[in-house]
Order: sequence, then C-alpha cells, then structure tokens
Amino acid sequence: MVPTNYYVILSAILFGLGVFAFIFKRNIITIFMSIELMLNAVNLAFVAFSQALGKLDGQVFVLFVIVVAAAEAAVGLGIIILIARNRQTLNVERVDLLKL
Amino acid sequence: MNSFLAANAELLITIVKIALLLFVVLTVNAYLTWFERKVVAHMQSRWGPHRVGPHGLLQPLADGVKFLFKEDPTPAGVDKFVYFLAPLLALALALTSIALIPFGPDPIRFFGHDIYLGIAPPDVNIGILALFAVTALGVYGVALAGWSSNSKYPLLGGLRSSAQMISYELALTMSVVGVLLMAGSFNLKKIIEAQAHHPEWGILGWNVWPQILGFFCFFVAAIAETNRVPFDLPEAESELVAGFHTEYASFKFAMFFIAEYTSMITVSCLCSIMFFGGWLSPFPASWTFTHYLPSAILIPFGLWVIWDGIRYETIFGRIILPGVGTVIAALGAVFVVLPGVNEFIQGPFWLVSKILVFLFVYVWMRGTLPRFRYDQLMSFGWKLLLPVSIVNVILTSFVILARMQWGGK
Amino acid sequence: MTASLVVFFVLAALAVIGAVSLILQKHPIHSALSLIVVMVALAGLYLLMGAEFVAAVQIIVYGGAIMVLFVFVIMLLNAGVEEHTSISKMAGAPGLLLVVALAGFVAATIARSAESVQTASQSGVMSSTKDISNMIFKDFVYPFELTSFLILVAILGATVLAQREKN
Amino acid sequence: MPTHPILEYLWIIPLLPLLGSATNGFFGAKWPNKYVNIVAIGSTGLSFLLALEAVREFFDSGQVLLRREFFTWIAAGNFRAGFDLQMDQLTVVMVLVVTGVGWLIHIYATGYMAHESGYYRFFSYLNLFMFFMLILVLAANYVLLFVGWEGVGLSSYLLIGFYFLKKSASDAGKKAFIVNRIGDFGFMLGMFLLFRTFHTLDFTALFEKAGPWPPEAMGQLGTFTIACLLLFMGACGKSAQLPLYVWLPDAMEGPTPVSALIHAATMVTAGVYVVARSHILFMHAPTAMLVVAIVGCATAFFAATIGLVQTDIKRVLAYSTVSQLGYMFLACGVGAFSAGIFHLMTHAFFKALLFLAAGSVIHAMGGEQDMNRMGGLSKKIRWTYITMLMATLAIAGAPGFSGFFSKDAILLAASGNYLLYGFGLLTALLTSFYMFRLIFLTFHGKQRFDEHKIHVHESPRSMLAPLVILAVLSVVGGWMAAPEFWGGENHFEKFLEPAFANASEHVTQIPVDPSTRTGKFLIAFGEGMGSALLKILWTYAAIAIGVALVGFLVAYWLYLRRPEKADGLAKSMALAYRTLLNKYYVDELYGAVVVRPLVWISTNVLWKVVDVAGIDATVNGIAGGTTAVGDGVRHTQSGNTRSYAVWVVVGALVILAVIFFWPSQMKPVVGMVR
Repeated sequence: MVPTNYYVILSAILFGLGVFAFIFKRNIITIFMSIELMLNAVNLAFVAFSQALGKLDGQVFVLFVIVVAAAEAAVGLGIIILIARNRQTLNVERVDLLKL
Repeated sequence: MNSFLAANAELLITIVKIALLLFVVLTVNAYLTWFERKVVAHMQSRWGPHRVGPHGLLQPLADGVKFLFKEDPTPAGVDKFVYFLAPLLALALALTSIALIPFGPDPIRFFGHDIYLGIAPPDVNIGILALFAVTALGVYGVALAGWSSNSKYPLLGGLRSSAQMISYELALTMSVVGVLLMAGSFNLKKIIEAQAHHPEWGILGWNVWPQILGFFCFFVAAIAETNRVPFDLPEAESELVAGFHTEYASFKFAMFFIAEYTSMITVSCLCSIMFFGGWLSPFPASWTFTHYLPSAILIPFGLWVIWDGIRYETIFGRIILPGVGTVIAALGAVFVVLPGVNEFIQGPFWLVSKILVFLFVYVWMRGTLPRFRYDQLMSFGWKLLLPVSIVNVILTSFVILARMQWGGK
Repeated sequence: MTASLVVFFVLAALAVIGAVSLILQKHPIHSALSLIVVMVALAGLYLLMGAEFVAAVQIIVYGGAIMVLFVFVIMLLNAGVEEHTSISKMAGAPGLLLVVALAGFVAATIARSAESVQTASQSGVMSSTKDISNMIFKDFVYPFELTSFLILVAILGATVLAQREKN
Repeated sequence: MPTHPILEYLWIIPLLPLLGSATNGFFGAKWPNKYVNIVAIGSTGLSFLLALEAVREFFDSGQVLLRREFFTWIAAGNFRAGFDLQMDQLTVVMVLVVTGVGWLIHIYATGYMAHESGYYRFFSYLNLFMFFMLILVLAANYVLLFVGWEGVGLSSYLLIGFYFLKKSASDAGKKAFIVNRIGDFGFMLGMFLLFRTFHTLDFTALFEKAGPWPPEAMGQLGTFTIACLLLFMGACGKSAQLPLYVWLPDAMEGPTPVSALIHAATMVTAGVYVVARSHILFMHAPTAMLVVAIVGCATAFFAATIGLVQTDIKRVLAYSTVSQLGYMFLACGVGAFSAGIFHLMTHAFFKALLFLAAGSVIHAMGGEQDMNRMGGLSKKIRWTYITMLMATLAIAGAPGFSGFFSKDAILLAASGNYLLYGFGLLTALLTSFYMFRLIFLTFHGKQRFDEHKIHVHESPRSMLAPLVILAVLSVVGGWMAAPEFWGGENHFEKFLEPAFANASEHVTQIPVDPSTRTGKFLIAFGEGMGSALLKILWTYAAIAIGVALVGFLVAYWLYLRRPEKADGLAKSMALAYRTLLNKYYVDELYGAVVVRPLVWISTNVLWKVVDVAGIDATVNGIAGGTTAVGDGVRHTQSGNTRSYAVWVVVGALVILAVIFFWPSQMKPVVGMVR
C-alpha cells in the first residue's frame, strides 16, 4: 500500500501549482483550468483520506465537488464567451473595467 | 527461461491476447469496409467491389496497401504535436474500448491459467462505466484533429463533433441506467446473467423488451457517438469536404478510419450485451439441440464456399476459397464431434452473430437514411432523446420499486 | 518498493508533469491537454486507492465533459497564444513569494495532519459503488438535492449568458 | 353550560366595546351614521345588559369576591401578570356606573355629534374608552388595572383632541396626556415598590399578605406610606387633584359628551377607585390617609373658589368636578371609603347630567359657551332647564336629593377633624353658590344674546332621554344610602360592607365625643330628638342644609335681584377677582417653574450637547471613518483579476497560518481527520 502521506503531499504540490497557474497565467481559459486543477488536487486529498480512514464520506464529497465543478464550468465558460465577444480579448489584464 | 515464463505468464498471455485481438479487429475492420460497400451497393442495385479477387474479397487488402504507400503530406501551419497526437488518440481509445468487452462467459484452461475471451476479465466491477469513460475520451481525437489541422473545414468538423458528442453522451449514459437498475450492477457479466434469470424464457428474458425505450435511445445515441450516418456531420462530405480529417492523408487517415469502424464494433457489442443478452442463446436452455446450430450453419456455409470457389479460374478462387471453405466446414464438424468445445463455442457464437446483425443495421441505415441538419441534430438530442431516456429511467425505477414492495421475495 | 508504489510514482510524476506543462504551455489547447493528462493520472491514482467509481466519474465528467467543453470553447473563440502582459504589480515578485509560502504551508499542514492517519493508512477498503450510493441517497440526500438545484441554476445562467441580447 | 355563564366569560363585557371600536374604526368611515350608531350603542348597551346579568349572577352566587383567570399575559420569574378579572361589590358599582352612564352618554352623543365630521372616529374612540375603563374596573391585579389606566388616558387624549385642527384642542390633549404621565410615573413606582415588598401584584394575594402587617405610626415613612403616596400621586394625576388638576379644565375642549363621560362621570373617578381598591394598604398608612384627606379637601375648596368666577359654562362644571373629586378623596382620606364611592356614584349621575344639560344648552345656543351671553333660557328649553335644575339641587345638596346624602356622609365622616370639616362646609357653600349662579345666569334673568342671530331650540329626543333618566337617578339615587334617621337605612354601605371589611369601623363610629364642648353644644342644639347620636347627626344635616341654603340665597341675591351688585363686588375686590379669574395663575406658575426650565435644558443640554456633540458626532464619525478607510482600500480594487488572485492567496495564507500555529493540544486539522 502507498502511505497516505504521499497522496497528500502530491495533492499539496498540485494545489500549489494550481495556485501558481491561477496567478501567473493571463489567459482567462487557462486560469479557469488552473481552478479545475486545484479542485482536482483537493479531490485527491479527499479520496486519500477517505481510503485511509476507511470511510466513504471523502469520496462522496469528491462526487459533489465534481458536480459543482461541472456547474461552475458551464457558467464560467458562458461568461468567458461573453467577455471574448465584448472585449475581443482573453487576457484578464485587458478585462479590468469590472463590467461587461 | 521457464521460470521467467511462469513468473510473467499473466503478462505474456495478456500480450498475446492483445496481439490476437489487434489482428482480429483490424481484419474485421478491413472486411467490414468490404461488407459495407457490398451491402450498400446491392441496396442501390450495383455490384460493388468485385474486381480484386472473387466478390472483391481482396479489395480491403488493396486499400490497406494503398493507405500504407500513399504520400503523407503535413499541411503548413498545423500544430505538429496535436496533429500527430489526434489520430493516435482516436485509434488507441477505440481499441481500448473494445479491449474492455468480454466475448465469452467462461475461461479456457490453459497450462493452469484461466484465459478469458477478451482482454479484460468479464467481471470488472465498473465494466460499463469504464467503457463509457474510454468512449467519453474518444471525442478528443476528432476535436483535436479538427483544431490542429489549422483549416476551416476541419475546425468546423471538430466543433460539430465535440458539441454533438457532449450532447449525445448524456442520452447514451442515461439510456443505459435502466438496464443497470435491472441488473443492479455495472458489471457486464452480471448484466448478461441478469438477462438469463429465467433460463426457460430465452429471447423473452432479454432486456430489449422491458427496456425498449432505453434500447432505442441507446442505439441512436451510440450511432451519434460514432459519427455514423445519419449523424455523420463532423465529416459531412457535402458541406465540409471531409470534416475533421480533411487534412489527413494515408495512414493517419487510416487510423481515423479504423477507429471509426472499431467503435462501430464496440457499440454493436454493447448493444448485444446490454439489450440482447450478450452471449445468451435466444432459445430456452432446455432446447439442447439448438447447440448444434453453429455447426449446422458453418458446415453448409463452408461447403458453399468450396463450391463457389471452384467455379473461378483464378488461382485465388481455385485454391484459397475452397481451402477456407474446408476450414470452416471442418470447424463445424469439430464442434459436432467434440461436445465440450461445442458448449464452449455457444457463447461467442451467439455474441458474434448478434454483433454481425448490428453491423448490418449500421450499414443498412447508411444505405437508407439522409443526414440530419445541425439544428435538427441538436434539438433531437436535447429535446427528444434525453427526455425520453430520463423518462425511461424513472419508469424503470418505479417498476423495480413496485416489485420490491409488492412483488415479494 | 511494491508494484503499487511503482504505479503511484509513475502516475504522480505524470500528474506533476502535466500540471507543470499546464503552466509552461503558451497555447490554451496545450494547457487543456496537459490538464487532461493530470486528470487521467488522478483517475489512475483513484483506481490505485480502490475508488473505482470516483475514478470512472472523474474521467467521464472531467475528462469527457468538462474538459471537452474547455476545448470546445477554445476552438470556438479560436484562442491564440496567450500574450504576456504584466500590468498587475501584485502578481509579480510578491505573488510568487506568497505562492511559495502558501504551497509550503499547505504541504506542512497537510503533512502534519496526515501523520495521524498514516497508521490507519493500511485499511484499504475496496469501496463498492453500492456503499457510495447508499451514502449519497441516505446520509447526503439533502445536499444531493441541493446540487440538483444548483445544476438547474447553472443551466439557466449559462443559457442566459449564451443568448445574444436581441436589439 | 356553567351555572353562571357571564361570570365564566367575564371578559366578554369589556370585549364588546373593543369590537365595536374596531368595527367602527375600520369600516365606519364609509358607513352612514346609522350603522355607526347601531354598532356603538349596540356594543355598549349589550355590555351594559351583560354587566347587569353578571351582577345578578354575582349576587346569585353569593360570593364575596369572585375571581377568574383567563390567561397569563406576562410571566417572568416569580412575577405573573395574568388577564384576570374579578368581581366584588366595589366592582359591581363601578361596572354598573361605567356601562350604564356610558351607554346613556352614547345615546346622547348620537344626537349631539350628529352633524360633526369624523362621527365614526368619535364613536370608535368612545367605545375604546369604554373597553379600557371596563378593564380598569374589572382588573384583578395592578398590572392589568394599569393597562386600563393608561388606556383610558390614551382615549381621553384622543377625545380631548378630537377637534385636532383646533390648536387649543390638540394642546389640551397633549397637556392632559403629559400631566397624567407625571401621575402615572408615581403609580408605576408604587407598583414596583409593592411588588418588591410583597412579590405579587394580584389584589387578593397582595391584600392577604398586607393585612396582617402592623399599621405604621402617624408620620412614619414606611413602605406602606411611600407606596400609598406614590399610588395617590397617580390618582392625583388621573383624578385631577392638586397639584396635577390643571389638565381637567382644559380638557373641556373636547366634545361635551366626552366631558360628561370621561371628565366627569367615569375616568376621573378612577383615582378614587384605585384608592378605595387599595384601601387595605391605606389603612396601614395613616400618614398617607391624612395626605389624601388634606389634598382632597384643599382641592375641593381651591377648585370651588375658581369655579365662582368662571363664565364659561363648561369650565364652571369642570372646576366643580375637580372640587367634587376632592370631596371623594376627602372621604377616602378619613376612611369613609364607602361614602367616597357613594359620592362617586351620585356624582357620576348628576355631574354627567349637568354636562349633558350644558351640552344641550350649548347645542341650543348654537355653540355659545359664555354664560354672559345667555340668560332667560328657562322657557325656551324647558326639559333641559328642569333636568339641569334637578342636577343642581342634587349637587348643591338640597335635602332628599342624591348629592345631599353622599355629601352629608362625607362631611359626617370628616367631622372628626375641624379643619377638614370646616373647609368641607365652606366648599359646600361655594358649590351651591356657583351652581345656582350658573343656573341663574343661564336660564333666568333677561336674555343677553341676539334672538335673531341665535335660534334657540330644544334638543332632539335622543339627547333629552338620557337627561331625563339621569335626572331621575340623581334625584332618587341617594335614597339607597339614606342614613337611619331619614327613615331609610344605609343599604349602600351595607352592600359595600364586604369590600371594605376592615375599613368600615371608621364610618360607623360616632364622629364626635359627646363629652367634649362641641359635643355638648351640638347636643344642646339638637334638643328634643332621640338619642345623642341622632341629635348630632341631625345637627350635621341641618348645618349642611343651612350652608347650601346660604349659597343659594347669595347667588339669588347677586344674580337675580341685584345683578349690578355682582360687578360691583368684582370691582371692589378686583385683586381677588382677577386672581380667581386667572385660576390663581397656576398655569403661569407651572410654566415658569416646570416648563421653561425643561425647555431650556432640552435645548441647551440635551439637543446642543448630547445630541449634536454626542450622538451625531459619533454617527458621523463612524461614517467618516468608513469613508476614509474606503478611500484607502479603494486602490486594491484595480479590476485586475490577477491582483485579486494574489489577495485571495493572502487570505488563504492567513487561514492556513492560523490552523498551523494553533495550540497543538487542539489541532483542529487532526480533529477533522480523526
């Protein structure tokens, strides 16, 4: 068996990378992806702990997280399309008027 | 050396199986094209391929050769990596999906190893889910191909296919839920066995009858997933030249081709497993004489092939066809004489025959139906297929619940 | 160094590489692809942990739906290579510093918390889908219903956003 | 079906007027007067009948005190204030007076207010008043009583300010309300003190606890004394006693029926009722009793003197009301509670009658209230004249009339103390004087108004009927308490016996000891009649009658025989006259002593310092600070998502730091994991 620590550390690393991408990418879509990456990292931790503790709650949470992520993706991408339509750019730094 | 064998027997067996499956699938694919062309041709009262070899039986070979030796230009300004990745992805996923399908219930004992027909053992806990997972990824091949080739038509094709696949995947998944509910498992083997719950019912025990709605949805959605007529918008010749694989030539194109046909086979397998009792015989279990059906079909067929072959004056006709014929007939004879083998062959026989039927239906539809318009496609998927499948799920669950409540036991 | 460890390390490496390439890639499609790699790797890890259902869902929903959506949008907007502006001062050196600190903290905190479960780590339950569904539809039924509502709202929102205002 | 349905559902008696009030208040605006009448008179009349039935059942049940707890209103710790109603003899009297007189006045008002706008409003208020008054008299604990107490205050305020477009009216309303506040403050303090001492405010429980206590010595400021004085303070406010009487005369701004019902018959007697109700407490506090007596006596005399010179017909009556209330308190003060209540009842009759009659006069004169512009009306409005004359005789204490007996009883009780007695007599003289002055000025002599301008006309039946009924009552009302030597016997006192169980001896005792000189004199005076007691009683009666007669004669002489003499008198004693005319300048005094300082403090301290410098400064300061902070932080809102992202990271960092450096024995994270 693999020690839970490994999974957890891995998820931490992934999360960190996600945060990094979240800050240092300029493309809205990519930023959005980095959010997904963070979510995934968290999911990993969830599953790891649930397996370690022999409880299934973690996995159920993961399912919920996935559902929420799906909803979020739907809306978020809609917003992104709108932004691209109105601003003709995907660079977040060019979209700073706080309105569409 | 022997010890090594013993140690990694499982691994070796798997590798062998993979090679075998690859060979089989590719051959079948090749001849599927022949089959398709023939059938469509006859539907349109043409001859179809008949120049290369008797009945054009060597046509697939010729095509293969052609694919291999054609020049393979890479258009300028393509995204190289993705451009190469896309066909590989498509093919790989298609093959993976077929690798997950069990072709027979019980293993062959072979040097103390259970060897199942099909690469994955038939009872994977999440069999069907795994299948869906793989098919779900299938869309990338098309989409990426469309995007990477940096040209209008492919891009449109890619867009269409991705949209279409997302839309129909929902219906696909939902339509199966009914079956899953009835079987109470994702496990393909269990699903099949659930259909044999009353051995005497035979064909009446299959899922098609209670799940007719589900079957309808599933089959339609599956066709859409495989981008076949009438849902072949991603490669609509009349509008998009050749859709997502416009910019692909020779072997890369072949990969897409093979992928498509492979997924056709997969879908046929799934249909027969999910709704038509997989490897179950349509006859009541007590009718043991039906077990000789395979031989009863194979022997005459073999004889006919021999007879048909010797009319030709070409070498191929004279030598090969009769040879093949004798082999087939011999097989039939063997089954008759070795009852054990016969019993073992039942499952695969029925499964394969069902698959063939579905493949024929595929071709048949291609021969008959016109292509959807894009908006029609979408509204059909979202407004008809999905709701119907959901309704099916609800009905099924209600019925099952009612049975639990009042059906006793 | 058991087989499972090997598998773990392979998959973990895959995931990390994917994540890094998500950052390094200039073109969103490549980022998306690398993210898909990460997700598949994670699915593999879930399988390794015996969470089959989650693994399947991970691939079907994340790989098969969400990421497809991403790719679709990228293709739709024909997004080009990302331009490299740096207007925000915060997101410069200080941001980097903070991120490093955060990652460190996360690692430390989680590691410390994980020590306590390390011992329990051996209880490898092969989680059957039945149990999970039992949990969802018994213990977590209200959150479940809520998520359904959430999805409905999301659909509406997406529809509203997507339709062009008629003039 | 309980044997005593109404008693079981006692709450229905006050409820009916409330319903009437609500109905009229909500729907009356759209309705024609007819419907409003039906609702108003119907509800009050019904509750009157129910009250009668209740009384019958009460006697039928033969209990001394009957108590019903309907629901708990406030329950806090060991404090319970329930919606409990009780019925005893005292309540019987009050309930009958309130509902009966109230009903008559309702009927009267339908005629009187017929042409007023806001008709429905008037009756809605009037019914509301009835409701609260009934609550007041039926209440079985001080809290509920206080509810009624405040409620009648409210409705009185509403009704005084009924013509709220007239500034004087609204001012009068406010004045009444505020002055009453002062009294109520005392009342509440009294309640608190009582609760602190006895841990209950239920009458029965409270009195049971208080009974055994030893009475406090004269001049001792014990709990009882203080509590009683505080309660009496409230009574002063409500019953317009010195020094809080000032609101009552101004309250005459309200419509006359209101003056009759609230400011003569019922509400203003609430103070007396309270004192009588808590007589047990007062019995324990001689000092308080003395104070009550003195204040009552002083008020009686004081108000009477003012009444001498007023020319506004209603004001005269107002001051007479004040002075009559003074009489009642005098009675209570000397322990003759039954006499006080008796006078309360008779007074309710004749004073209501007087006001109604006055209203009828005003009605006839087309709104004229100044007696100097009246005169010689006796022929034109005969019914009004006769009834008013009856009332006047009653209040003046003509033998045989109700006022005679009640006042006589009071004087008799007060005769233990020469000072009180003397002033009582004096007041009686003044009373008869100004009452007859009113009569003569209004009804006799030559007309002092222009026939052609004012068409004098008798009032409609709806107004006359109550007058007649009340007249009858005020004539015969006294006989139910006619002392023995008048052939009759004091039913009333006997009747109230149980209510004032341990107060009665004060009344029945011989007022003066025959052995003293006065005793001898009195006995000598009443030569040749029965026992010494009878002689003395006779003497007192004779003296009272004589005094009343004197007053009458003086009035006759001054205002009928030699009208010019009155003016001459006024001129010759200009100073006194003006002082009286200006009511001893009391309002001005209050203005100077109380109001002006208050205004000054409010403006210069509360407004300029506390409000502006304190509260406003704080509020504005907070707002300003927020703005400043916002100005500072605004720059983080660059709109650049990446900056936001960094800030998010900062937040996350903080949280993580907290978790990480958390005291290890708690280890929230691990707690989560385990």
